[in-house]
Amino acid sequence: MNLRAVLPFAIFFLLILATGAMQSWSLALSILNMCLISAVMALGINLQWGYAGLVNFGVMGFTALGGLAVVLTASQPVPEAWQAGGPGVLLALLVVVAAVVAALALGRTFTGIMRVALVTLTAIAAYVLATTVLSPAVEAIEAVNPSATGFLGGAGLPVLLSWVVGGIFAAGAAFVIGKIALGLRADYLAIATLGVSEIVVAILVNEDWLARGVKNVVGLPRPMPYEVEMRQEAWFASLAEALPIGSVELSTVLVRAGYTGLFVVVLAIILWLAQRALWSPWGRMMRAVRDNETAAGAMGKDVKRLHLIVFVLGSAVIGIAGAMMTTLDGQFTPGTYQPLRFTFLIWVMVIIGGSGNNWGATVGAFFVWFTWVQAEPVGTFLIDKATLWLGADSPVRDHLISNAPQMRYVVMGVVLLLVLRFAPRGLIPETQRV
Amino acid sequence: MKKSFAAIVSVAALLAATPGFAAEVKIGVLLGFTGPLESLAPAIASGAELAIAEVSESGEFLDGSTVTPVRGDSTCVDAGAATTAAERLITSDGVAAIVGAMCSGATTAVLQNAALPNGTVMISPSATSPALSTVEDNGQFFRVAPSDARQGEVLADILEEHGITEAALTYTNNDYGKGLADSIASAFEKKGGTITINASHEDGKGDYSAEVAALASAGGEVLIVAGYLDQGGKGIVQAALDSGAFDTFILPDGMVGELLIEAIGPDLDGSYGIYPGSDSSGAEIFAKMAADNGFNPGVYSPEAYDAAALLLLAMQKAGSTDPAVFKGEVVSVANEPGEKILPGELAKALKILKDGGDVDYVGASAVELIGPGESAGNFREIEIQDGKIQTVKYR
Amino acid sequence: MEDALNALVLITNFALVPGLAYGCQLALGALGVTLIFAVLRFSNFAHGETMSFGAMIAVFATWILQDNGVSIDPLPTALLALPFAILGSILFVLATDRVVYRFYREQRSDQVIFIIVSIGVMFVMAGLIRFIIGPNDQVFTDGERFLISARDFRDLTGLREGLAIKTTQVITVVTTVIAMGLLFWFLQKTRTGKSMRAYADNEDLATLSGIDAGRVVLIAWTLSAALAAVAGTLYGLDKSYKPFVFQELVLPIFAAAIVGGFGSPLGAVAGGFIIAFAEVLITYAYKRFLGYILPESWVPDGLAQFLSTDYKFAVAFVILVATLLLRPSGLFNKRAAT
Amino acid sequence: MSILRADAMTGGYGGADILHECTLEADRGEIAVIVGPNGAGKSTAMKAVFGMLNLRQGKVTLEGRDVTRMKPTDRVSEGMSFVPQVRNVFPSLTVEENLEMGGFLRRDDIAATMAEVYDLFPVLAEKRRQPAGELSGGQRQQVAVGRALMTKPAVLMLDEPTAGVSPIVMDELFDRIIDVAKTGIAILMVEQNAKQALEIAHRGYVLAQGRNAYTDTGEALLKNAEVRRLFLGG
Repeated sequence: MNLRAVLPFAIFFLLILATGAMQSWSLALSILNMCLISAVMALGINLQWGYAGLVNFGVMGFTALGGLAVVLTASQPVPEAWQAGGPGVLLALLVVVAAVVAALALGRTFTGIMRVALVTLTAIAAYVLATTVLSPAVEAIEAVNPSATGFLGGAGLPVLLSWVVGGIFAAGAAFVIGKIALGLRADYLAIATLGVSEIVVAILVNEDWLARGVKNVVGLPRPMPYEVEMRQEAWFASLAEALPIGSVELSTVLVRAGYTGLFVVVLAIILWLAQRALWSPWGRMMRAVRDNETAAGAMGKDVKRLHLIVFVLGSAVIGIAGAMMTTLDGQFTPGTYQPLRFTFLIWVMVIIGGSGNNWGATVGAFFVWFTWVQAEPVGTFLIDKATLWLGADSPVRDHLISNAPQMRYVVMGVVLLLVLRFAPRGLIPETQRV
Repeated sequence: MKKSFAAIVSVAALLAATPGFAAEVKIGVLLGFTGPLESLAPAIASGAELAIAEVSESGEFLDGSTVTPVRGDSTCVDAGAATTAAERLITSDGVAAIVGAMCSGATTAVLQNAALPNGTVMISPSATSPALSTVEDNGQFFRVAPSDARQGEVLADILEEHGITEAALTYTNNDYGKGLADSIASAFEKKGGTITINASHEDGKGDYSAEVAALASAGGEVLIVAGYLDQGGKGIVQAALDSGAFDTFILPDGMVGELLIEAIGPDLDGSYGIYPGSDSSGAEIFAKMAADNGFNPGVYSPEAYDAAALLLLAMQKAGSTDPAVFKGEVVSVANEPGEKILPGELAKALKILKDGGDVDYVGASAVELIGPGESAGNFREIEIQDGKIQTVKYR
Repeated sequence: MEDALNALVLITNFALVPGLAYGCQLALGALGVTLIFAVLRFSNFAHGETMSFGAMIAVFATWILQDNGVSIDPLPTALLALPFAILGSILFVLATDRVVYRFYREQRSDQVIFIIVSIGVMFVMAGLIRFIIGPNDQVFTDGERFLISARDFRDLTGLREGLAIKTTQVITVVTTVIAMGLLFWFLQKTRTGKSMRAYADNEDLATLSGIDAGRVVLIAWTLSAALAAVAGTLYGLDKSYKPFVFQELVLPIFAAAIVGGFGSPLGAVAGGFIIAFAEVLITYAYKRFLGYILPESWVPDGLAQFLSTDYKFAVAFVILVATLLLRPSGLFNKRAAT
Repeated sequence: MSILRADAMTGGYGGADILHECTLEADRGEIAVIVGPNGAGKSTAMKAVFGMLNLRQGKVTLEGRDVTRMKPTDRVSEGMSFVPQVRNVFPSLTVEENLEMGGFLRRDDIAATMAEVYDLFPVLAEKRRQPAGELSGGQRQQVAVGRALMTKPAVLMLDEPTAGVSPIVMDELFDRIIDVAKTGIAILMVEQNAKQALEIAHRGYVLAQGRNAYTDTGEALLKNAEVRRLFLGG
């Protein structure tokens, strides 16, 4: 790493330190935590876009799948619901799988109009069959204590395991999507992935039996102790005695630092793997394909397969980050997944940081999340000062101040455009070492 | 630890109790200023800030302390950003308590990740999800909005009394709407009624004709709209009236308000519904105060006023802004015994409390806290006649 | 016979009329993105915000006109505001092109860079619009609400079902027809229009033939902005104006443009209607309709709905994805997609 | 002095030069053909003449005027016209619109020129309302040539006009090109089918590695044993 790469990180950590000193340490840490998660997401996109030139606008969907993984892994199972509708759901799942297999088989055997007709017929039959089995089962499941459960629940496993599961979920989805959509050219792939991610979220929002839909799953298990309980512990008391800060602040700082530690480990592992991959023969080949697909294809590289692998890997990383985020939130709220925040913002991070460079993507994520969160107070402050001359009761001033939170969009957009214009290769550009 | 903690508390208590010492107390107003419900947030914030200004200007609060609001954006869609905003309010701006958050999802996130760890008291004006009744809150979370379960029963009673046997039901697709719709449906069906369709609608969309078409096809004597009056709920009512699908609407709490009547017009006559309230004139007074201050009392705006007022009155009663101390007083100022307090009478209430008396805060939304610190659910049954909201009775 | 009429009126009222209006709005939006795609060859994610921007100006202009007592009752005042909205959007969009896009055009940047740039523009515009007008619903409709209301229709015909036609729906359809007519006339008959199509067809050859790329780009932005302003204003007029809505509208609009064939104006219009009617008809509950036309014993107990309305917006995405996979060049495009 | 003269052109696309002192010429009513092996710089030479390549040395004159520093579009208005090898029509525009676009720069009435083009290529008159993308390969080439003629050029440049068409269509195309030359236009073309092209050529240029290897009349080059052996495959 050279100076150009170290400097942004140094500045960022100074900013975090400044936040800690001027605002509060627990705030600084919670911003840092989200920065770390964002960095993992950005690395996922960087794998796909920076290494291979694949445009994945489905970040939101993979993030949501990661969140779903936390629910299905870590929350307690609901035996009554399984009893009421478990078999029905499983049967419906079986029908769908059977239909897909049948459709693929038919697709291979027949051609032309026969193929279209048969596959359509299979799809319709599967739809009818699956819904007739599914609807009563779903109704039964959702009737089980709807205000608290009303879903099948999870496996009751340790929450950290769900991070891996989140990666697997996202990878599975990415495999299916990639298999059918990777042949598309860049902007179509972008729009297709965007559409698929909307469909994924629509399903999560509306299928209550799966993860309670809009009713949200709250109180997911945490890998860290609860602050209130921690304050009762003896070791904590002695620690608090020894340190010159209040026990409340100490407990929040400790818990957040615990999360920070976990996230740093994950980020470090992924970063290390990504760096290894980048400088491996595989990574060089990947970039060769990105820079000249036709030539690479002519050289006998199976471009499609390479793309599929990198698409699945990148999406898995995003899934892991999604699971981490849901774990940090302690709840799964499918209604909150929105492309502006969960897809486009991540892209902004990668572009600003420097696509093709893992350090760049990481530091981009750090800066963008920091700006995204801090733009609100700073924006309000600036507008407040800038409109003082209007007089305290000016309706214009009131209006502007009350709309100040919207400034974060403007700030983000302007920063993105400025970087694209004046430093198009990002804060830490891709290194041209071959 | 106990030593230092006790020291901090005693210093705080000492400062607060020192006669003539006037400090600045900050109250966080944490609402979804951006995101899908961004259009509701400003009016709610104005409600809370109205109460804060009233207390601050009275000069009676904790020996003349001033109170200032600090806004934070909980975004409604982003638990991470909501937590960070709350964290900032608590640990950086140093707010004594928070009015918020707005959406149930953001509220649970903020409660779990910021308020509980930091020991901050939160009163949500608008989070109604039943899940919040059972959430671990260490006595720090209250809400002025009633839980949806009770409302469903009241609505079912009213439907029965009107002789309705079949009704179509649509709800806004979030935890509030879904929870309310489920509770209405189960209560109504227990009474032998039929819900012909229980379909969601998304807020923040422009077009509701497909939803209305499905509702119309399912049929029913009335349409129950468990939504927001300036969001999808309004769109549904408008589209249903325009297409002649339904003439009569049943309006739960999120739908009752002058804004709806203004937007829809005389076609709404004959529709009926409920909203939190008791036999008091609080809501009217608040509406007038809001108008004088230049904002429309939208959904949950009265509740926000009450949330802020309750926080400040509890501090006054406890004589402290330390959450560990005043969190125990929130219920006592909200409920009997004591003098009834309406909007605009906060100065009076502060004075009574200062003199050691008791108050029973009624406020703009007829606050009565029960059980796990949530609104008891006194409802006012209303009917819309001649473009006016007429109160039929209280339940 | 009367049953059949009732069934017809029913489905017209609840599916066909709203579908038609919605289809027009999508078609106008899709025309805007498709023009930009044809000429500048990127998917403009900021188009939804351009629509929002145009509608916002229309709202302000309407308010000013209303305050000054200008009115064309029974038509909504917003129609008078439309020219201002168009002009404002054009100026804004051209300024954006000058400040932002032109640089990348001269660099001959990759398509994806353009997309990301347009996302940046989208962020800025989204923030600015909310900053200026606020995030709230703004109602700016006035004039006569209905051409015929459901009640009047029932009284008039004696049928059980009513048919409501809103003034705004009629205005939407008429304006769309006029706008599309003008656009197609421009593209088919005028020299400039033809040169635009030529440029879209084959950029290098167009340059060789002496067609000025800068001018074509300028015209494409102008048309796109004008269409966006019209679409946004009509959408706001028919429903109500709220900034958040337009962000959600981008994908159905892309869906419409892609289904029709990106870059093909005719396809954009067809795509708009396909998406709109698919959304309405697939989520329509046919129970009552079947009640009229089937013998009583055949009428299903359920709602006879293919897909719950919860998935209304997903319909557009499913069609979008299916089109991309099965026929990426769209239904009305003869050129290959790659 | 020929109407088109490219003198000692040297240059490339940045980096190493592709052309080295390459000289080409064509006069009214003449067909000049550039042939040579793959990678000899034939198309590059053509592009250099048309200004799509920056020259380090040498100059291009048209009717005696120096056009070396002009942009391609400006050369079009000076009387040069270029038909690229591929993507040389507007596929979704009708034949007539294609011709119209060819005359886009002209401010005068183009009806007469269009009629002349239709006279030269009768099949185009038949298909004037059909989108060019729907025509056969040979017809499309005719549209392409027709479009280029719409500016009433003094020099018409064709980049492998017969690439990818059948031998019968190729013969027909060459006939048409002869007809075009007979109207008094100078034609400079690059051809892969060297033998057939040299048969109709008044001037032939054999390029090798960006240099003039042999220059003579088409007939003479066809007879030149060395040329036959090295470049025409025996």
